[in-house]
Amino acid sequence: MATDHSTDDFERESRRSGPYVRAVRWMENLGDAAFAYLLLTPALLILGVIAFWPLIRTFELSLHADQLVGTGTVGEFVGLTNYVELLTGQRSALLVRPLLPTVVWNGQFPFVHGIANPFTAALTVTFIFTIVSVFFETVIGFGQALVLDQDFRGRRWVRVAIILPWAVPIVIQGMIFFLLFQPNIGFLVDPLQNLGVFSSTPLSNSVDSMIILVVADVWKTSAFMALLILAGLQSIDRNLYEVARVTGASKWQQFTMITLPLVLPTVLVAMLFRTIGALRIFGLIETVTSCSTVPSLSCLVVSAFSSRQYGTAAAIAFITAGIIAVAVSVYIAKFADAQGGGV
Amino acid sequence: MAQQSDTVGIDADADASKGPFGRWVSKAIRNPERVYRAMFYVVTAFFLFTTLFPFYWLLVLAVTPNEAITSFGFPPVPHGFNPGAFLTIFETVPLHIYVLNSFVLGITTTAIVLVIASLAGYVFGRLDFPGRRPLMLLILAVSYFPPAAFLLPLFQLFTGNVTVGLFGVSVSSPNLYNTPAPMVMPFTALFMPLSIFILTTFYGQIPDGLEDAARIEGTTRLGALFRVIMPLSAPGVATAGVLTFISVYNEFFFSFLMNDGQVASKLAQFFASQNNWAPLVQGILAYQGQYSQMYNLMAAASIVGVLPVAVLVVIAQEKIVSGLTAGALKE
Amino acid sequence: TGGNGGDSTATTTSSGDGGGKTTVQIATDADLKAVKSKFNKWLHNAGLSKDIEVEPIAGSDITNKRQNKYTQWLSSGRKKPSLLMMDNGWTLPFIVRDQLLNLSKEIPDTAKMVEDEYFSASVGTAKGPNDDLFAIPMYPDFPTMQYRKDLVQDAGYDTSGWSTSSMKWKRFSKITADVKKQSDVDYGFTFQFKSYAGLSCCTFNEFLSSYGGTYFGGLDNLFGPVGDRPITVDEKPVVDSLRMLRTFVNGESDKHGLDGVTGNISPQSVLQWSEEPSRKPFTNGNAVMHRNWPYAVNISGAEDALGKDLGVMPIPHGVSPEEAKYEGTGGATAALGGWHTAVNPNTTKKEAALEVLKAMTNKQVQFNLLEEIGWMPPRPSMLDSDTAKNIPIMGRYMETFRLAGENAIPRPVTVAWPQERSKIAQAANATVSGQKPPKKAMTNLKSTIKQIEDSV
Amino acid sequence: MGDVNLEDVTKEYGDVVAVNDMNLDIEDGEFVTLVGPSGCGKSTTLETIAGLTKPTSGTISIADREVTDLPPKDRGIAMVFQNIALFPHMDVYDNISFGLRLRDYPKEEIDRRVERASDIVQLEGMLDRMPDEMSGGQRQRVAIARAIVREPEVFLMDEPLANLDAKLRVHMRTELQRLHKELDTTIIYVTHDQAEAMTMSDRIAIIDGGELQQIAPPLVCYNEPANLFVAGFIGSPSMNFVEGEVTSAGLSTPDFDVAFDPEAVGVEPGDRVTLGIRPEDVHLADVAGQVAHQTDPLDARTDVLEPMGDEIFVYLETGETGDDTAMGGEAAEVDQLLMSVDPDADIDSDEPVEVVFDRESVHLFDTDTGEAITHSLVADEADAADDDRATPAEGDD
Amino acid sequence: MGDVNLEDVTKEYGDVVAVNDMNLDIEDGEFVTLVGPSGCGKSTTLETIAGLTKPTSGTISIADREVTDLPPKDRGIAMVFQNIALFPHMDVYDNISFGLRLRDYPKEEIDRRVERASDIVQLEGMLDRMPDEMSGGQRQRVAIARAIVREPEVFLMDEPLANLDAKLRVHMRTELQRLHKELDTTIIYVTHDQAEAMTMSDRIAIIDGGELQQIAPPLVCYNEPANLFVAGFIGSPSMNFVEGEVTSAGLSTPDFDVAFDPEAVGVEPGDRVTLGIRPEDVHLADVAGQVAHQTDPLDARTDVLEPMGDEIFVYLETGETGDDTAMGGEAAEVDQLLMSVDPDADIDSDEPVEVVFDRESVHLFDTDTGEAITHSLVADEADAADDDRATPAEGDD
Ligand SMILES: Nc1ncnc2c1ncn2[C@@H]1O[C@H](COP(=O)(O)OP(=O)(O)OP(=O)(O)O)[C@@H](O)[C@H]1O
Ligand SMILES: Nc1ncnc2c1ncn2[C@@H]1O[C@H](COP(=O)(O)OP(=O)(O)OP(=O)(O)O)[C@@H](O)[C@H]1O
Ligand SMILES: [Mg+2]
Ligand SMILES: [Mg+2]
Repeated sequence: MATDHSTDDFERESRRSGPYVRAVRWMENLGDAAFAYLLLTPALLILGVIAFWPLIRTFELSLHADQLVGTGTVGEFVGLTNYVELLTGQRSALLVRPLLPTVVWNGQFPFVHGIANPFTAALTVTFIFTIVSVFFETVIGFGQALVLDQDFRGRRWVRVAIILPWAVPIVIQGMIFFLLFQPNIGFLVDPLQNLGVFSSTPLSNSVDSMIILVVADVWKTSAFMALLILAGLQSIDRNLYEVARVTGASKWQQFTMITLPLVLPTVLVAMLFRTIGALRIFGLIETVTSCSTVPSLSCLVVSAFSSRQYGTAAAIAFITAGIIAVAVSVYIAKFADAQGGGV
Repeated sequence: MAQQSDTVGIDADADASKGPFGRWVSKAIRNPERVYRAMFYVVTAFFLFTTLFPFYWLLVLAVTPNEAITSFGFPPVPHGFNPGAFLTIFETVPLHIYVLNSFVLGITTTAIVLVIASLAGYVFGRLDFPGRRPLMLLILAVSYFPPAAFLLPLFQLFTGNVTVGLFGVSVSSPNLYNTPAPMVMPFTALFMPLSIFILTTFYGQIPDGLEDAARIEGTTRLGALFRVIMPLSAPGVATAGVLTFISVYNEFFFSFLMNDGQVASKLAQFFASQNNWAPLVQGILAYQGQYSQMYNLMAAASIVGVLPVAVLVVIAQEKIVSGLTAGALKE
Repeated sequence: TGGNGGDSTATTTSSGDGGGKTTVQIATDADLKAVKSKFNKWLHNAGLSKDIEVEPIAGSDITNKRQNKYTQWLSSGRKKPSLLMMDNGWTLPFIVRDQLLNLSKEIPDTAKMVEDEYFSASVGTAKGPNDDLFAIPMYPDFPTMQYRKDLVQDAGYDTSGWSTSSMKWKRFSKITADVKKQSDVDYGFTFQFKSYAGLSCCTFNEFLSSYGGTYFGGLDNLFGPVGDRPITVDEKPVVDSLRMLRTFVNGESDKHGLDGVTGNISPQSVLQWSEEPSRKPFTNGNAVMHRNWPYAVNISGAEDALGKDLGVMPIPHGVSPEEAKYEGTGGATAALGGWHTAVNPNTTKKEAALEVLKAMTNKQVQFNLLEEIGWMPPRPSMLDSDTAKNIPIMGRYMETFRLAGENAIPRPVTVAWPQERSKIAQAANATVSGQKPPKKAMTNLKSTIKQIEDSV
Repeated sequence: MGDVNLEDVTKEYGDVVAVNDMNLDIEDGEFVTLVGPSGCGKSTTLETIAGLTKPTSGTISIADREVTDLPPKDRGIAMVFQNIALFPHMDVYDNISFGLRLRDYPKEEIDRRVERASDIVQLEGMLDRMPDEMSGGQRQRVAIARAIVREPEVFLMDEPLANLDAKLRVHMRTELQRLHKELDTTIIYVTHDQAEAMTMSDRIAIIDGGELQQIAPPLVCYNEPANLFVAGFIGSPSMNFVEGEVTSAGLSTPDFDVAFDPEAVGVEPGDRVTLGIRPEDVHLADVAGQVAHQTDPLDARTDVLEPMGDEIFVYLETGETGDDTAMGGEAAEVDQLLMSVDPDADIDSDEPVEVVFDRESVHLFDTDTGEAITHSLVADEADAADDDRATPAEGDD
Repeated sequence: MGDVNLEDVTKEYGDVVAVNDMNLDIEDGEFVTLVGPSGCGKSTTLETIAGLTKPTSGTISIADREVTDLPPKDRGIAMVFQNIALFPHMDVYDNISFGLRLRDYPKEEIDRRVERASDIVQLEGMLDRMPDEMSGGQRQRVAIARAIVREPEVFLMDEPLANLDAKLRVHMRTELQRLHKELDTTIIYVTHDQAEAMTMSDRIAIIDGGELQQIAPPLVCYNEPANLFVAGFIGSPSMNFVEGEVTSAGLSTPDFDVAFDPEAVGVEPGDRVTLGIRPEDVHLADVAGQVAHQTDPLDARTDVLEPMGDEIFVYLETGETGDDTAMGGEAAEVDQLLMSVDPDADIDSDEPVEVVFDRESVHLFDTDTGEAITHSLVADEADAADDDRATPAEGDD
């Protein structure tokens, strides 16, 4: 180990110089806060240009009247009028408020009975869809992750199979379920109708369509849950299970007392993002049924956008974001708990 | 507990009757592992069936001639057999180029997202600083908005219609339409929050001792991130990567609006950059006519399009369950 | 008067790129793109300068998507593509936003020729408020009633003359029910009544027009003025057409049905069907009557499908044109579909683009397109020609197409239409599905539409 | 109730044989310590007993029940892990009470036991700390508390005091011993601390390379090591070994001779034998008055002195030449002897001294097999003396 | 080059003061050991030196350079962590060579050094094992190898031998000492093993509750502890303490009196003083011939005997009544004395004996402040004797 002091750390360090080394030194000496902001710069930069700046522009749009004729994008500045009129129902006629009210008259959707404001209707539809599908996704995704976490022959392929639905483009996912429930093509319509579960045209019945949408969504996005939760499971120190086993924990107790609390942050992240995704559901609705059967919040945004009601559309987008923000804050609070005061 | 005594009851009955099931049950009671195992296989089979059945349906659609896609019974079997659809899809449009484009977009986006999100995940997961929570919420807020909310300004930005006054000189944004940039950048911005959150939770769980050890050994803080924390969070990083890639692969909003749908028709042209970077989703929809929907071709194209991702999943899942199984995160 | 038109500016074309080739992009669909080189040859044969090359770009075939994309392109002032193929259903919004080149100003002669010779309904959807032409129809599209000639004849009906004269719905329903009973098909009359854009613009529009009804009073109100026109969806003809559909679907016992028509000829599924799902059973021989666009004729008439057993006739009617309150309604009606070509005002290759546009009005080019990709020629006269009649399959039914074209009713496209069409679709779909009584539904619809009209 | 039996237990990890054909009979209520060099298989042995790892072959019984295939939770054991393994998401209270909560003990009972246990390990004020807010020793004490709170039949403890300071170790030792008595449990204990092994155990099991070398009460291991390995392993500093050959007059080593009657100890002239003598049984010839049976004095030279506070270690050079090549591999040790003397002893480094061995404590081993031949050269009394010396150990438990 | 200075360093974690106003001057090439009870702040001190945690206040210099704000990698240190902290995703070779690879050493150089280091820690055949395939001790050795392979100016070692058996510890101690000499590095070492602290260190720093109590060569700490805490902490088993009051004739405790001249040691009658005497300085009156200065014999009764192999610990009861309440809290200890005797001593449990103290080794402490007053009652010679006894330690380095 020849006391070759030329290879000494100190000397090696001091021999190096130049801008790179100086930059590294500078970074290392930053306080926690400064270092944090430095590392966040790239993320904030790209989000600034690609996300925040457009949002500000769009917010500007939302303060202007729609302009359907003429060259401009939007009309004159109207302040918060768009928001006020949307929330008070004065824009109802302009929004997709498709089949829901008819269903209401049928008494099939008792909890949205008499909702005349399409905004409230969209909110109801979106919330119901979100709650039901996120619930099933989480439960099923967790189950799948637990299966994938086991050691058995062929698990590699089972894993692939379970994750695969997530890789299916929404258009195709939509096509698959559209064709499954299309009368005279799908083989599921008749039996389900005979069982009294579905009507003869499930894709134009709001309640049936909601169920189909939930099934389609759960089929695809359980894989998302499974993937994330699996990663979370894999990161748990296996020693803890040894301790638990010796201490006398049954499988179930190991699950509730160790696995669950330790993957909870991951599960919450997954649920958080699935909730956000479900609250913005649009593509699936468009491809499986239509926005007029199951009008969601995003349906309103997109239909307003594509009919060039930019002011209205922008306002709905911001209201939607506001609603999502409220839903998300629930998770954030939970998440902070699970992380031990983190976030 | 109650359940257990139930099964014991069954055990007694079954043993008396000595049926094969009874024998199995009594064996199972003595060795509960068998029950777990059996339950496990049942559950696995159930999951396999439910996830794979729609794929089978896709296959049925793909090999059934478009005209015959009607009145399937249960279980659905192909009406006629026309594997030619898998060739037709390549004749009609250069599907492989669309797939290639999607891969380029996906990989580029994933790489950028993983690097930037790792930095952010490190910051949020391991550093304590004022403004941490508000910043996290700000980043998350990006994902609250329907994609449509970004479109108008971004489109103007990427088609060279935004001018910025800089030091008295007004610079207009470059026209990037039909290049990967106007897709990769929004993808990055839209999918990054998820990765940041995933990596934050994973990086936050790495014991401090390991980062300390790396820093003592001579890494910088960033060095410790890339040499120790990231490899140790391999399941999380791989998951974030796979999710980002798949999201890009399936994205259909900016994928439609940031290019004119054209692709190189041959590989040679692809490399000669005669390519407008339309991704797979555009390719699949190319089989959709004003009135006629070539369901069989769309299904075949989907199967072909999903295959590369399946390969990717096979590779990535190794990382997700990598050699950390035995030790995970002990120090 | 030939396709070369009267304009003699053809020689000025090569001004653009210093003698080199000028490539003009045209946003179109995959069909045209597939024949790209032939298309160029046809155009050059029609007198287009050889220096000009046309490059078709295939856009989405989903019409809404194409519209959204164009909206992006034109709103952001993109210079390419120079030419845009536009659905006649949504050309008008671009016109009123000044996002298309005024062709009456740029190539007045061609514009004049088009107004004179083309299907007038088509031309109507390409004109601005001041009657200037902003786009040139490329091909029109109009639905017909397609039927199983063999079954109908087997049931003892004489179909001669059906191809050019429209029958009453009453008779139609009776025959359909009868033929269905006599043969072993599952469906009688199939059509599209899913709650989607095609219901408002076309299927329902046809049904109600055939009873002499309209959405907005006289046909001259179709394109406006929004807010200043009557809303007539609650009038009897409209309600009657819905009642008839209820009988078709629910049977004669439906208390909101229409007396006199025969019931139970259409399945519930029509409420969930758009074009393709509805066509499949018919093409497979499992339905007697089927309402659809010409493309379906091309498919069902193929030898391996129905072949010559396919019959085509105009859409039946409820009242005759004379009985109808509004000019242009009643009798056989056909919703007008089809596509135009317009010029991007921001293009840097305006001259070349206009040259291409002119060459595309050439009759031979249009015949070529008919032959190669089934695009119906935009001039009624051409449908009579032998060339047209000799086209395989489609050629057999040219007479009917021509009649349909002449009776075509344009969709009421205004800036308010996108909202209105979804409301109409819902209301009509919900009515036929039995969820709302027709009259009440239409009264509600009227007030909704009123709000929309007022808000614009 | 709590007896533990290992029968022919072998555990292999791929090529590595961690435990090799281990047979252990541990009686109910016994306190057995496993010792041995790092990597010899102590932890693995505990893990097979706990059921955390299935032996490659062999059977394990606890309380006369075969448990080889039983899951850990049904074996009635508690364990302190070498790597501590606290639950990172639980505070100290939750960590300690984990096992009790699993079994739905009433809240008051849990509180009472946790308080008691945290008292024993002196962690009273820290019940709401998280593991990562504690020092190494504090974490280890939590791990101990987590085990003792359960009061099981059998305790397995893997170096539970490794991170504690001397004071606390002594305290913890006493507490563990008291617990052992009080609960009347079986304890299987791994430690690398000789004092711990000596003072706490009923028996010590010495393991090397996965094989059991000897299992016996501490003083028996100390005074009558079964083989060279045990002799060298037990005792710190360790026993001096000198290789030699038996002559008719006793043993002849390169540096000195020791006289005895070969027949009396059962060796024959010509046998290759290793002599073992502990540092405290080497005495300076001039103060060796108390030693009853001495060998002939031999000349040596002090080398390094290592003062330890209550004693001084003296390294002696006995060889005349310092020629290392004389006897091959082990030669370097041959001419060095370690002696332990009183701190008051009048001795200096690098000076000539005369030393004697206590004949009662001279061990002979078969050089080839390593097996012990005798533990005393006072032939007639050998057995008697040994018995005497073992007595205190037995009186101890 | 490698001197380390801590000036007024304080580290607080919320309410917990882990290190309190610490001042340490460690010279280049010195081997300093930090000892103290669990949770006293040893690891935290090392972490502040390493730069892993920023002190709440105070400055740290290494090699005369202030490094308080320098990142760990620029401080020229290597560290062995108490929790070992191997990189679980790297095999042994990669773990050991991590620091060298970071610095782009040539492959051969890395190989050479890794081989050398793994040799020292006796892990030769295991370079391609993963950490979770190793025993606790083996992992700890990898951690040591990872540090020594870097040959830095300053080593920080936090209980690096805690999981090793006696044999290996001795080996590693020697190797570390050799390394220390060879590389001429500064080593700051945390251990809870007294023998280690005693034999290896140039100086020992005793810490309690985050505060430095004494820093001095080992024997000075042993023989002249600065205060009650140090006296009780250093030495195993620890010093006996008896509280009492100074009278004009010496010290009076509830159970016995010790005669001395208060003036000579600098106390006044009426002072509350604690007497300290180590177990090995308590002798049986009848065999105390060697002890030059004895106290008057006092009557006691043997309680428990703890045979340790090379010595026997005897617990003595000195009080006549066993009445615990006499002096309040600490009373229970007052009437128990620990004595260490030769294993050959003729002694039995539960019998009356007479014992004497060695006056040269009687320590007196101020009961209230805990500060030491004197370390010998042989007034005149006190200083001289102390100097004598310190000598060997100084000769050691
Ligand atoms: N992150 C933390 N948050 C709160 N308190 C802490 C934290 N880290 C250490 N402490 C406390 O600081 C004190 C000193 O801890 P330190 O780790 O330095 O002890 P130590 O001397 O190394 O002990 P041991 O010998 O047990 O390892 C302890 O009381 C500990 O509980
Ligand atoms: N999972 C494994 N894979 C391969 N070898 C292993 C594994 N676990 C342990 N070993 C090996 O088995 C042997 C016994 O290990 P064990 O942990 O029982 O040792 P130990 O006696 O507890 O040592 P220590 O005192 O160092 O903790 C060691 O050589 C170790 O390297
Ligand atoms: Mg071990
Ligand atoms: Mg510590």
